[in-house]
Amino acid sequence: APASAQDRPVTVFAAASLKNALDEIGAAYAAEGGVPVVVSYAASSALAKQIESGAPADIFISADLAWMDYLGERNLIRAETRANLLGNRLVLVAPKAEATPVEIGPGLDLAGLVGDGRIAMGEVSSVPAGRYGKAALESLGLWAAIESKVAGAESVRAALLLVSRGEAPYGIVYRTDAAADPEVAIVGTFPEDSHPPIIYPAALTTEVVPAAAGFLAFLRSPKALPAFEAQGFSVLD
Amino acid sequence: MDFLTLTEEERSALLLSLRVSTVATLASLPAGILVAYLLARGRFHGRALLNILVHLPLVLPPVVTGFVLLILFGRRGPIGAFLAEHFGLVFSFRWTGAALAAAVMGFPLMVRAIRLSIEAVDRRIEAAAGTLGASRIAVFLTITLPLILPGILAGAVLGFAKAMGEFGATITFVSNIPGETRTLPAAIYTFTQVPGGDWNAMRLTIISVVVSVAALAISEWLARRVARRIEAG
Amino acid sequence: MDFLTLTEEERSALLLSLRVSTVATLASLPAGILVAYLLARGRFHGRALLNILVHLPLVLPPVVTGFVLLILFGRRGPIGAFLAEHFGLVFSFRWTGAALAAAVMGFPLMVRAIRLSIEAVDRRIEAAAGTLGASRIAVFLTITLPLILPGILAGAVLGFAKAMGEFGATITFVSNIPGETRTLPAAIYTFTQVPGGDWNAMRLTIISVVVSVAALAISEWLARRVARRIEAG
Amino acid sequence: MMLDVAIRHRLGAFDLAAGFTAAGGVTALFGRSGSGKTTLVNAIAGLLRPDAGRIVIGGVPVFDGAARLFVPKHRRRIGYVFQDARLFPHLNVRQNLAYGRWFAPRGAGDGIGFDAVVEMLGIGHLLARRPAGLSGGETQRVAIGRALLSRPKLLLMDEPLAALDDARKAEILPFLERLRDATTVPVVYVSHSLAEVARLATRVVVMEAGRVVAEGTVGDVLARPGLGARAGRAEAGTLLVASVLSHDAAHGLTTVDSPAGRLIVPGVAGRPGAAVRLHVPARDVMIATGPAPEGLSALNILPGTVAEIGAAAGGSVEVRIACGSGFLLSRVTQFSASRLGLAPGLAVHAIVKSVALAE
Amino acid sequence: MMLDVAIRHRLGAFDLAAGFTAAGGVTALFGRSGSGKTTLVNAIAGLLRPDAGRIVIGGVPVFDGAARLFVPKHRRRIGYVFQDARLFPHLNVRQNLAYGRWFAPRGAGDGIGFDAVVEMLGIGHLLARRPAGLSGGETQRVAIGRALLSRPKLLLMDEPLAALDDARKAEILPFLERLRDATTVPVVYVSHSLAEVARLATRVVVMEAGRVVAEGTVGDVLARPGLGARAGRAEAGTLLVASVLSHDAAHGLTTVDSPAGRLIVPGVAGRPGAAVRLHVPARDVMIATGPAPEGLSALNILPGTVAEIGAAAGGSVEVRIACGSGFLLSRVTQFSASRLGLAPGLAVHAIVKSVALAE
Ligand SMILES: Nc1ncnc2c1ncn2[C@@H]1O[C@H](COP(=O)(O)OP(=O)(O)OP(=O)(O)O)[C@@H](O)[C@H]1O
Ligand SMILES: Nc1ncnc2c1ncn2[C@@H]1O[C@H](COP(=O)(O)OP(=O)(O)OP(=O)(O)O)[C@@H](O)[C@H]1O
Ligand code: MOO
Ligand SMILES: [Mg+2]
Ligand SMILES: [Mg+2]
Repeated sequence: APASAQDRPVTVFAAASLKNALDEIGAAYAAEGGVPVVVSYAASSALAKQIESGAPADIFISADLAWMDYLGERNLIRAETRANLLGNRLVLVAPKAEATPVEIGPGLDLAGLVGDGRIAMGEVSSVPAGRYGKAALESLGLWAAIESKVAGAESVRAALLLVSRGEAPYGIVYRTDAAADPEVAIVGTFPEDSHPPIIYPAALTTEVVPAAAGFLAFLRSPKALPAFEAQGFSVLD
Repeated sequence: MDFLTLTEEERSALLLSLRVSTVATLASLPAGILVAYLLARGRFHGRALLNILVHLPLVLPPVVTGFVLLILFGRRGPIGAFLAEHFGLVFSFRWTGAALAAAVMGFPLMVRAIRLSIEAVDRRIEAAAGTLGASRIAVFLTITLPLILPGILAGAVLGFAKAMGEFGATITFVSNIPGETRTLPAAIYTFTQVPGGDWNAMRLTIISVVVSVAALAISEWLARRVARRIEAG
Repeated sequence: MDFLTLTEEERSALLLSLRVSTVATLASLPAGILVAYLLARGRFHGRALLNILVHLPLVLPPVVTGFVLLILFGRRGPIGAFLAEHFGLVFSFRWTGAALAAAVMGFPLMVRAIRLSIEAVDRRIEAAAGTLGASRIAVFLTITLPLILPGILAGAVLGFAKAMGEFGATITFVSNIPGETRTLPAAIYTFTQVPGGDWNAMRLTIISVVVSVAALAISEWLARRVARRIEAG
Repeated sequence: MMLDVAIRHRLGAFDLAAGFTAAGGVTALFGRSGSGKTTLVNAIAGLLRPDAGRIVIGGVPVFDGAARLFVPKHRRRIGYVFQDARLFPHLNVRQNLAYGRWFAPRGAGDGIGFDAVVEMLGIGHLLARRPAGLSGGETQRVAIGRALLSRPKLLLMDEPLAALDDARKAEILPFLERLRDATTVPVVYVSHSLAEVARLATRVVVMEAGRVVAEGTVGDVLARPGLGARAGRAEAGTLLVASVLSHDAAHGLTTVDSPAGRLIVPGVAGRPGAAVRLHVPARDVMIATGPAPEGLSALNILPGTVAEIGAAAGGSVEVRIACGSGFLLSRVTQFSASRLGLAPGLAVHAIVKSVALAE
Repeated sequence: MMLDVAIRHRLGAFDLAAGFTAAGGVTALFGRSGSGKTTLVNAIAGLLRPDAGRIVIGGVPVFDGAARLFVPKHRRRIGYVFQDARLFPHLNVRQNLAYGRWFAPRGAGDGIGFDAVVEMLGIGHLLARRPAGLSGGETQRVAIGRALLSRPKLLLMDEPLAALDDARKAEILPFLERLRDATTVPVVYVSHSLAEVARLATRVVVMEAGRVVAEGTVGDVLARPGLGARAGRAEAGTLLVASVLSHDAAHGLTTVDSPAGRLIVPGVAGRPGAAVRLHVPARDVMIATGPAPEGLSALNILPGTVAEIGAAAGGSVEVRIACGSGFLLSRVTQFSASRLGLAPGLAVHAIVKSVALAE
């Protein structure tokens, strides 16, 4: 028999990079007596299209604003519940062994540093981290020189792997990912104003279980803070 | 964490993958045999189109296949809505959808293996059965089918292995919902997307490989038995 | 934008995909035939292991296969470093790497098709060639190989189609560099990841399907020719 | 049961345009390698759809080119012993034998007994085996059994005994004879052996390069001079339908009355009065002029007159001797013929070694 | 060239323990269906590795169970005509025929000419065809040609003529005879036909249930009473090696001198002095007591004495007649034997119809 809307767990569709944090928060919420939470992690694009075609999602947390806007335009989220949940920073990483700190600014000879190697980053037109990275390099006036040396990866994690395996001497990834990889070192952080703010928005979808609002609130409460910060996210608001 | 002890979540992903792969393989096998037969023997309009359709999931990036499935078989999709209304068969965001995705992705492999076997059957033997009174369908059931068993086994094991590894179309079609559509490969993928997940991804990968190797071994053993029966007196 | 006019970038992705798929298919074919022969006929230690290895890319999520390739064939990987040093063969971030990934992903399909054909060859015919003085290798080249041509064609077309659709392992292994490793599926995937990219993704998908359908049609035509040669007088 | 075939079919450069009619009994298809025997049989079986023509089995048309009628093979109820046995490799011998029975209509009667066929073919010890390990002759025997056991309305046998030793042939031939006599199932029998044909056939159809060049009762066709060359052998002869008079059990001899006169032959089965068929090869008949020779081991010395002397071929001639109400064909060297002064009307004795009638 | 085989091999319930020796010429393997002939031939060809034993071809061991020696089939230089033709389906007839030549060592000599073989086998019109469309006999002929053309050191022929009509056989047999006489290539010849065996074989090996039950020169073995039953046929006879005396072209007859006396036979090839082999089936020899009979169409009436009367079997007895320096075997009914009072020492005439020597 189908479970009634009351005792159905809250279903969250979230960008895959949030897995560690959300798993922990979900567990904490349940421990507090909240309804069980299940999270489906996938690419924001897939999740958005699934919600569009009627997926049983209560909460959507996107890795960028674009896919949230996509649902917003189609009235598939409750606009009033939408909020920017998390922020992140963009860093330049290098394999630990060869890492020397660099000053990231308009004068940086990034192309010279990369040499005949490649700079690994998220695919610049589709992966959010890639788009932010490209914007940052453009605003710093470095893009033209480096464009031909970009290796666009399918995700930030894949870009990071290229650096940690030594395939690429440099990479542009989120601070959250870089911090966790012992094989790479952060050699510089991009100025916050060099790229559009990195934002993970969250919202309730249109057909939700009543408990969903509760969990969204919990996500935005101080109780969720440690888990997000442990992963290196900055919590917005 | 002990390497061999699975968390509740991992166990559920493993069991789900087993269920999805088994159901996908068994459920698509009859259709696979039929389509393989039609492609090997049929002379009908639309044969070329059928052939193309069958190969599509191989050619398309899995994500595209997933989207196509979502559009067709989703709750609001033309086929999905029809099946839900008339047969109560719902695919979207259910394990059944994962099985459908796995079946579709494995279908070209399964069909090709079976088709090759059918094409290798000596038609003179089938004709002999015909003179003994067996109708076309009886010939198929009593002669062709037993003779192509090795091909069917090969097709099934390819389909099963593909189902155990399929994730692109699945995650796109039915998402990655724990206990319902988070198969082993989806779980593995998820782990690869976060820092520190490599270890878990590797464990799950090994489990997945072990299962598939077992399926492979069983199929090889069965195929050898069948072959021996035919070859030796 | 005209549906049929490709942008420079799309043209380059198409040409690259053609190159990658063709090279992957042709370069892996000899190895595929050899491995299929060993699996069909060989009685040696490690046969089971070889069989497992061949099937792995089917079982593993493509991303994992990509990781494994990266670890083995990357600039610092044991095999990659060796090949680069001794043969100047570099895979990382090169189209050759994309071809390698495509070949590896298509390998199980290719091997299985060829193996099925080899298993269907009448060994009494081969024995007859042996009595006429043909060594094992001569028998293979003059008898077995021509007789399994349909299987080789089937294997090649499966490998080619898979190569045209492969993207998970490729993008993980060699990234998505325009003109170098951005194959059609990678380009398609990219479009599916941005809102509003559907139209472009669809166009490229259709192009990819057309290419694969052409390959399919050629292989079917060749296979029919071969079959006719054997069947009729 | 009638069989009426007249078809035309092209295969590459080979052009088949052949037909014959048979009313029950055994029709022998005879002809050199490549003359189209198997092709004709395949058409009757429905394995091949002729370009044109008509095939009627037991009054039922199964193919009619003009009417676009083609009854598929499984509805023709045919037992076909293929030239290449075509056993089912995945079934054991017992299952191969039983295969046809699964599909025979319920009302088809008991047909021939399984055990009887197995015993006659000597394949009892093979029942659990699979075809792959069988010897050439064993394979052929199972194929014969499979066809016999399918309760066919028509039997097609394409050189069924070619791979068998003579002893086995000697066991199978009487069985086929009994089948011919006891049932109404018509048999089309392809063979290169005149002995087999003479023994079994009611009618003989001789083929050459896709055409029927001779057709008629076995007696007629075998006695027709020139068949020898056509059939690829100098082995014409006389077919006599005789009736049993008495048996001499002690010596294993049977006395029969034939149109050519009273003959003593090796013991044959049959009560007094039963009909037996005897084939007397022309080469086994000697001619003696003058008084009846004495002191010969030959038991049968029949008086007659030379009726006709055929054309010489290869140094020998065929001589037709009128004996009793019938005749005997003898083949002697041209040299002997002239030495003995053989000419139509000459009174002679035909000397037949009794053992020559054994086949 | 010697062939020396002695092996033991088990196949399921079948146990082969057989061997024979041959020094050139044609060795006939003779025996009922399932007696192990093909299995033995397969072992010689290297298609099967026996459980134990030894096979030596031309002084070179190719298998030795004790020494764990096994020369693979492609190094044995064997031309094998398989019981199931095994043509290469993807090659046309010409390529099938030429296949063996590709692998023959350069120094292997010209061997038999391609055109000669093609003509002898009558397959010239098939050269561009593929095997799938060939008739049974055509297939078999191509298989024979393929083996002959591979320049083998040993020829294995497993019922090569079974699917052929008699006229074709009559064309192929002389070719095989010439091959036997002109080359040193030993031939192992499996056949159910005593006529073929008698004509071709130097030695005969009779098998039964996996064992060799008789072995010897063809004259010996064929004359041995009891072979009939074993070989599955009542067809013993006498083998005579005769020399050509003169030809009578007008009548197509040849006079030869044989150990049994002077004989007139249908024209055979060979200059005066050349050796020919004649097989006189026992059933074709009549016996006359008293003075030499006259006015008979039989050309050959040889005086002799009864040497031995064999045991009765099936109502007939075999009588050995000493003629000249040799003997002739005659098969007559028991009834005739007692009627004529045949007994050892009795002077008789053996009457042989000359045409009976044709085979
Ligand atoms: N794999 C096997 N298992 C069991 N028995 C076998 C196997 N292979 C062959 N035999 C048996 O061995 C015996 C000898 O077979 P073989 O083919 O040598 O006979 P053959 O003398 O050539 O007979 P034919 O004249 O019928 O061709 C047969 O009875 C056959 O059934
Ligand atoms: N597909 C084909 N293309 C061309 N010729 C063919 C084809 N099939 C059969 N033939 C020819 O037709 C002729 C008749 O073949 P068929 O098999 O009927 O002969 P057959 O009388 O049975 O001979 P055999 O006694 O040798 O079995 C042969 O010469 C054969 O080569
Ligand atoms: O077709 Mo995939 O790239 O194995 O999911
Ligand atoms: Mg034929
Ligand atoms: Mg045999």
